[in-house]
Amino acid sequence: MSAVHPTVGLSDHGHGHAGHHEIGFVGKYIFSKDHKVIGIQFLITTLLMLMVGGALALGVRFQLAWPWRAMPLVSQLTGGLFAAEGGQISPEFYTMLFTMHASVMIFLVIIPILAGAFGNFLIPLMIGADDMAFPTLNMLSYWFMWPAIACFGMSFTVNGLNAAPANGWTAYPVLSAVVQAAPGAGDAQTWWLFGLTLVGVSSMMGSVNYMTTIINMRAPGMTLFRMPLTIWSMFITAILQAFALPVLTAAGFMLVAERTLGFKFFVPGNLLINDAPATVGGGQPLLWQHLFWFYSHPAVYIMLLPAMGMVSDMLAAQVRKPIFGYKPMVYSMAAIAGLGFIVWGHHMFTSGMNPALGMTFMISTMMIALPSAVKVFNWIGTIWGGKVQFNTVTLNCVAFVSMFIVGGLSGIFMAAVPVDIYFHDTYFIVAHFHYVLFGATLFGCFGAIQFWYPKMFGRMMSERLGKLHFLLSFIGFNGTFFPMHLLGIAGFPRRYADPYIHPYMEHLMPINRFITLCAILMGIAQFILLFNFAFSFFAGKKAGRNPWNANGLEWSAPSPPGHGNFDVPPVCYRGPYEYSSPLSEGTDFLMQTDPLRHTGGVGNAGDGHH
Amino acid sequence: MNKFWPFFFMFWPFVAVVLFFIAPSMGWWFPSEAFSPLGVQIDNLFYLILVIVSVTFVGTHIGLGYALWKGVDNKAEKGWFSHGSHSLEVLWSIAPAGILMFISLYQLDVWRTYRVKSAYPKDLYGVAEVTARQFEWRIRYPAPGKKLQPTPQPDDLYTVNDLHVPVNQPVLIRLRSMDVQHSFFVPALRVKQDAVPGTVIPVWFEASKEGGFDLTCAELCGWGHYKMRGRVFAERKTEFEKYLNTLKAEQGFDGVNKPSESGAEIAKTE
Amino acid sequence: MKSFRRLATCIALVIAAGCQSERAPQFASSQQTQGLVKVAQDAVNAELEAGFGSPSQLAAWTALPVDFGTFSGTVTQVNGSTLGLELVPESPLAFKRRAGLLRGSAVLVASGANPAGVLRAESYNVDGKTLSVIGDKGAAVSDVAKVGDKVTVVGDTLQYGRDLYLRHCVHCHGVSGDGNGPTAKYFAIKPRDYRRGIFKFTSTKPTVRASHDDLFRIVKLGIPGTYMPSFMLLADEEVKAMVEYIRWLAMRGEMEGKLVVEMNNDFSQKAAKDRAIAEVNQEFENFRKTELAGKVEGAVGELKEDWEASDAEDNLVVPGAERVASTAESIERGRKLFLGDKGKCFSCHGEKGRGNGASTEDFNDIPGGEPGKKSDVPGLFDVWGNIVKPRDLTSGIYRGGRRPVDIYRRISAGIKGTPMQAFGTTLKDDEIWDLTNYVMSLPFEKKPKSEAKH
Amino acid sequence: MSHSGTVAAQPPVKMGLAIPNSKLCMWLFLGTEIMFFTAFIGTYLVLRLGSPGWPSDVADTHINVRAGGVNTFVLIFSSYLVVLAHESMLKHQFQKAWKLMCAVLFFGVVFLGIKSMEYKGKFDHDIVPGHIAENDAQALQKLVNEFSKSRDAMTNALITDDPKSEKKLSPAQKLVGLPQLISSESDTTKKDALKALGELRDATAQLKEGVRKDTLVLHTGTDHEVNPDITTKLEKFRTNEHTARYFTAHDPHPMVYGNVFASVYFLMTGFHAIHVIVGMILWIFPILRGAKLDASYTDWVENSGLYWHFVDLVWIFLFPLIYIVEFGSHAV
Repeated sequence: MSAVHPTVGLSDHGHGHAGHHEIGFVGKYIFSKDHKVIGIQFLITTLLMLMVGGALALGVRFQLAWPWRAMPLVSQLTGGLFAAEGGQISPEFYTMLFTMHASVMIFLVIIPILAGAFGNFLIPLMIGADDMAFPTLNMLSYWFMWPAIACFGMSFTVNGLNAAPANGWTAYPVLSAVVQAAPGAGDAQTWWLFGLTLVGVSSMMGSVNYMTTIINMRAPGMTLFRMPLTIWSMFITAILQAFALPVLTAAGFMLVAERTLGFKFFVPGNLLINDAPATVGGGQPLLWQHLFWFYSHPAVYIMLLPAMGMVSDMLAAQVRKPIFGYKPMVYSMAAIAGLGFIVWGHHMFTSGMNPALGMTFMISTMMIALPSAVKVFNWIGTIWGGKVQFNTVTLNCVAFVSMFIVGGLSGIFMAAVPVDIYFHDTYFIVAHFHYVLFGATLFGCFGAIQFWYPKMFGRMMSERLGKLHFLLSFIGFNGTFFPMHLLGIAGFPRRYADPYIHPYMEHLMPINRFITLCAILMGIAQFILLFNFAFSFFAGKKAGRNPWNANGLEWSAPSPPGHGNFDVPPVCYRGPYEYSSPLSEGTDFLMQTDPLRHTGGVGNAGDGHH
Repeated sequence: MNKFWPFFFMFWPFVAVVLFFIAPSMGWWFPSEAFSPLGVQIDNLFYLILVIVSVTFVGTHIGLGYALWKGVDNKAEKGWFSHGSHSLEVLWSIAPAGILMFISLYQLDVWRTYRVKSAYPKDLYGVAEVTARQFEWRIRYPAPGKKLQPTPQPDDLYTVNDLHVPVNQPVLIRLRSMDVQHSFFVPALRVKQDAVPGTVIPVWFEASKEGGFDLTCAELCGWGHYKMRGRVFAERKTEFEKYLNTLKAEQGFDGVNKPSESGAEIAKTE
Repeated sequence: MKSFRRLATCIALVIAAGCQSERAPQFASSQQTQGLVKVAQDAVNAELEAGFGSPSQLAAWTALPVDFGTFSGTVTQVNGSTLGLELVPESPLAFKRRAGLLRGSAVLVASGANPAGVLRAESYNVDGKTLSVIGDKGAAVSDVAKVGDKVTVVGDTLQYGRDLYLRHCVHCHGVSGDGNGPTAKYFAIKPRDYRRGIFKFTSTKPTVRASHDDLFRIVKLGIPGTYMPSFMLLADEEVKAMVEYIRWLAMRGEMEGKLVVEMNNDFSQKAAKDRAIAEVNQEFENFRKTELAGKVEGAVGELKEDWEASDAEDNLVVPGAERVASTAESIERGRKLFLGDKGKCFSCHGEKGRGNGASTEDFNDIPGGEPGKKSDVPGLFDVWGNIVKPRDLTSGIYRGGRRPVDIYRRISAGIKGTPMQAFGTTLKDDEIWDLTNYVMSLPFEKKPKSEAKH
Repeated sequence: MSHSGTVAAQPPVKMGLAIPNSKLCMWLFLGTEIMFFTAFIGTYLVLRLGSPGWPSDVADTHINVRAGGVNTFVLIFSSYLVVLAHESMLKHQFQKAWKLMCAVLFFGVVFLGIKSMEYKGKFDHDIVPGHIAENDAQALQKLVNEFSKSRDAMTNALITDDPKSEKKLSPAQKLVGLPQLISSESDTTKKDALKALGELRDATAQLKEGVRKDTLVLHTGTDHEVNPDITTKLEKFRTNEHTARYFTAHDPHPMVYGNVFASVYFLMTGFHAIHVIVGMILWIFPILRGAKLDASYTDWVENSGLYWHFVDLVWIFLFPLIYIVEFGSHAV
């Protein structure tokens, strides 16, 4: 088999060896079964949803900074469209805002941008497959997103255009199970649950597909420990998704049945709600919390691990160094995933659970900080002694590490049960999970967009705009979320429409105004990203096959890869991080596809044995 | 200019730490010192973790920044070709593990006192039943001199949002919910416990200072979640008894024998 | 750097847009008003606007028995549109809290013996003791106020109440107090519509309005069993201001209602259906010129009388005798009364007091509807047209309070606006107390065996 | 992978497991399915162990152990046939495989048939989530409601609105004029029917009053027999030719924690039944090939077989859990 050094010899816009099928526009770009198109579809959809979720968040922030003032834009849309009188919002509208913000961000942005967009685009390319194992299933996984989006949107429009689920994204019963308990949540909550189920179906289809592809469709020579960390993280994420998500889906079915068909699972008897007859049945509200967090805690890692993997890949390429401790990185991700299944109870320390159970969950939660710490040290170790080039990708990756440190460390407060008693459901926790989910994951994604954009569209994104976007995002982000730690310490609870009616929080209004201004800054910064994304598609500098001089298999394919991905069936000879290898001559990288005819002593160090 | 970014990443943790230092003087800190023995322990634990975390935070960022600083400067033709170090991995697995285990074990005692029934203080005084509902706290005291019963009694005393407890005395409340899930949160006493519908959860706490402390709801309970402001008044035993007697007189008022009409007596604030 | 400046401009623009887009809340016309012909509607709205203003620019109709809140002072200097002011009496603390709320308050200026004019307050600087004002309808400040004049600022309590109301109450009770705020539509039990001036749980005689204390108590303690929460979180001073605003809103609603009643016969759209509109307009013009002022005056007089009466000592329902001890005998007597013909309590509250009496199944009159016309659905109606369930007395939830005197008053004076009648005239004091004792014992009756879980 | 470090040896062409993608995917999918049913089973255990008292008396729950047992056997046997079908496919005995698959489909139908008979038994006794009275008071209230509903249905059917009047009358308003209607009616059958309606109305009113005044008891005697007054009434209207059509009241039947029980019962068996149906749809594809069935369907048969075994396995968990196991009269 002949392998050709990818930077020479072949045209940049080759079509794959699988040849052409004549497929029309619809087949090629809309109902496409090509993993790359599906990945890009996911990416664009999630970026749009990011803006929607961000707008909802700004609504929340506006109310906290200027309570009961007419919201910009929203108040223009009144006249019955939103629950508002005289331009001011009503408290249940506030609950809808934060509920939908969380739902959109978690289910329609973070999860699909990682697994859906990057997972789809990168997995076959990085393992040297021509497509996913089941392209049709893959297409369906994307097209199940839209009914889900429609259901979420529907939940905003049923009940007379001014209702949405108002129970928080956690949808704790009894509030979410008894229709009379939460204003506006009538049909909306049920639609929301349908949307949740559809997202679940989409993710489930994706995850079994990813697992099959990664297990069975690797290129020759791509052993498990030669897989890039991105692939490892996607694999572990897929496992988490496949085995945690069904539990939430099951719980969702139960809640729908409870709301609509009179089934009884979560509502205890003899509750008096909104003058309705006393409830019957012997359900248990905590049951939902257990089922919900059994999924939603692993989901936190679903929302993080792929970013960790991608950052590892990007960081190694940008600092021109092998990743420090490849196998510990893999094992720590596996450990995070494994432990992730047994820590869900730490969301419920104040729920009155058995104290012994609390201790168990507390220790397992503490232990999950350990692999996270190992990963952080390994990233720093990777940077150590490298040749750092500060482009947008590096900046976002370093921001990822930095933000992840903050998010991880603030998690220790919550893991310590007695301290969590105080911090539970305050802004401290809001700060914590935004540092992990936004700070870490989204900065990782921003980097990844910049890094793999040339592979997606064959053009580079603008560095200047990228850096501006990074700087504004970073400042806006920290200005928004860092002060929230202080709010949390001051006992500022989550989900309060008007916290200032409590005198002990009155003096926190200025800090909230500052936060809101920073949030607006951050929101504006995202338009730069969108602009850069669209602008570079037409005007970006043309990228060759391997603009970053990176090692992975995907860089040996044309940019953008044609149908079937590789013009030369790739063969993998080594691990993915052989940067600055003494074996490479004249360059500081050694691609996985490079058969390397010279002899040398160090050999397969890239397999990660050390 | 190349040094700007390492500096940028090293600089912001210092801003963060400085912010934490000035926060107390700006009033952005705990609403008050913890006025309960358990609360003091919780605070101490918080400060301990804060110190550990801050050192780690600053340390890792200095490491990160320094690595970047050196990396930008790296004049070598290639980077340092290293796949890692086994001993370093072991070191930085064991060190955090030790610290984390220390934190876990160190706090167990507080948690035990807070939640494990057998570790509750001996002289717990069952003060009232607090029933959370959308969007207020309904409180039921036993008649003066009587014990709190699990079911309502004809001579029970009722009020709303104002919970009076004797100071320097571990007290127990029975926490219930009439409709959805709520959470009983007194920031100044560092007490928080969810009120789960269908169950009665005993909560104990001890206020070590006289005064009124804010009581809020910390679990989303519907549109009026933010409205659930109550107060916990800790007062001397005699005053507490006097309050119960006032309440009793007020509650037994038949329009003839007691002149007070405005409700101002039980509706007292500040 | 340039981009930063641009960004700052952007943020400023967004915020400015936010401020400009603020739509001031408006009072809504009642349905009855909307049933009038256009000119009549306009006249009603004009009268209301003149007397009560709008939510953002309240008017203090001093003829009404409302404590609008006043502060007096002497002008020490006039500097453009700013008056130096020496407050009498000096009560800085209370004033400080409300100083920011002065915008729009009427500033009455008295020069010597004769009132010189009216200014509008803009803001008050507590430390500098200066009051910023603007002249009414563009008049120059210095023409109106001179050094040494006595100045009275009217309406700060009302505005304080308004601000609290717009923060705490409006999303259920609505801007005009019609009980129809955005959140209200989700409630099984509708928030009170103040516009009839009727409040359910009072300490006053059956025909009398609610007293200050009653409203204070309800706001402060909430109504158990409904979505009306306790506002114990507010200070007494705040609740008092809020109550004042609620009374004012009620009076506004009543005034509207009274005016509509005056015009309804001749100038409703229904009455004018078959007539030429010009003719009706002409007729209304005559009415407006000749009669309207008198009608308004009459309405004000009635309002004043009604609302002043509500606070009169002798309109309070005071039991004529002490509570009869709650003995088994008393309870038994109460039970007999409950089931007897004299009170017929059981007909609504049910034989076991569960609120499921036979009349809840009957077709009853709708109050205010055509006389003798029964409703289509079974049940008891209140004057607002909602079905009301008689209280389940075994639940231990008492909406109007659980003191013996509260129960006494419910029985003696009834619940206003609902089918719960006043029995003060038919039952003797002792009998009411027996009934009270029986009612209060109901939650503690041993549950019948059939209800215990087996 | 080698450690020699010279020219890298050509790696094997096929990486991963030596099974087809589809089979691997099916296994993984079954893994997710296991978690799905684990959630249900967990819910069941939590609710059952967390409830002081659980309806386990067959007389209450109308659980049909025998039907469940037969169904277990049906599924196990069909699983065996699936194995045979796959064997035949491998041996290229396609017609034999086709017959076996038809048999599997048939047993699927049998399973669902028995299942729906069980469901019907539940519906007949109104053992439906949200409908079950948990104590005597609720049972009586439910009885009253059912009587009223039957009465209203019958009223609406017998007494039509006056076509001239625009207004629609409610059943209760119509009933006001019943005596006149009876006296003016000439058709004897109609007259009898109206009289029966009158009786039903009176019986309903009586029951209602009994409940209101708390004079009506559901259970009498030491053994808690149902009040004969109630049973005779029920019997009367069920057998009366005029009322039977409209009469929908069930025997009053309080069941502590009955709603939760019925919820988990229908949830678990319902989702299992959905899985059986999906499995049957999977079998339909090769069966439709008929005589054209060929080796290209071997993988399909194998994967569907895996799924079918899984469905079988789930039932083997559900059957003892729901039908047989007693957790003791008072679990924690």
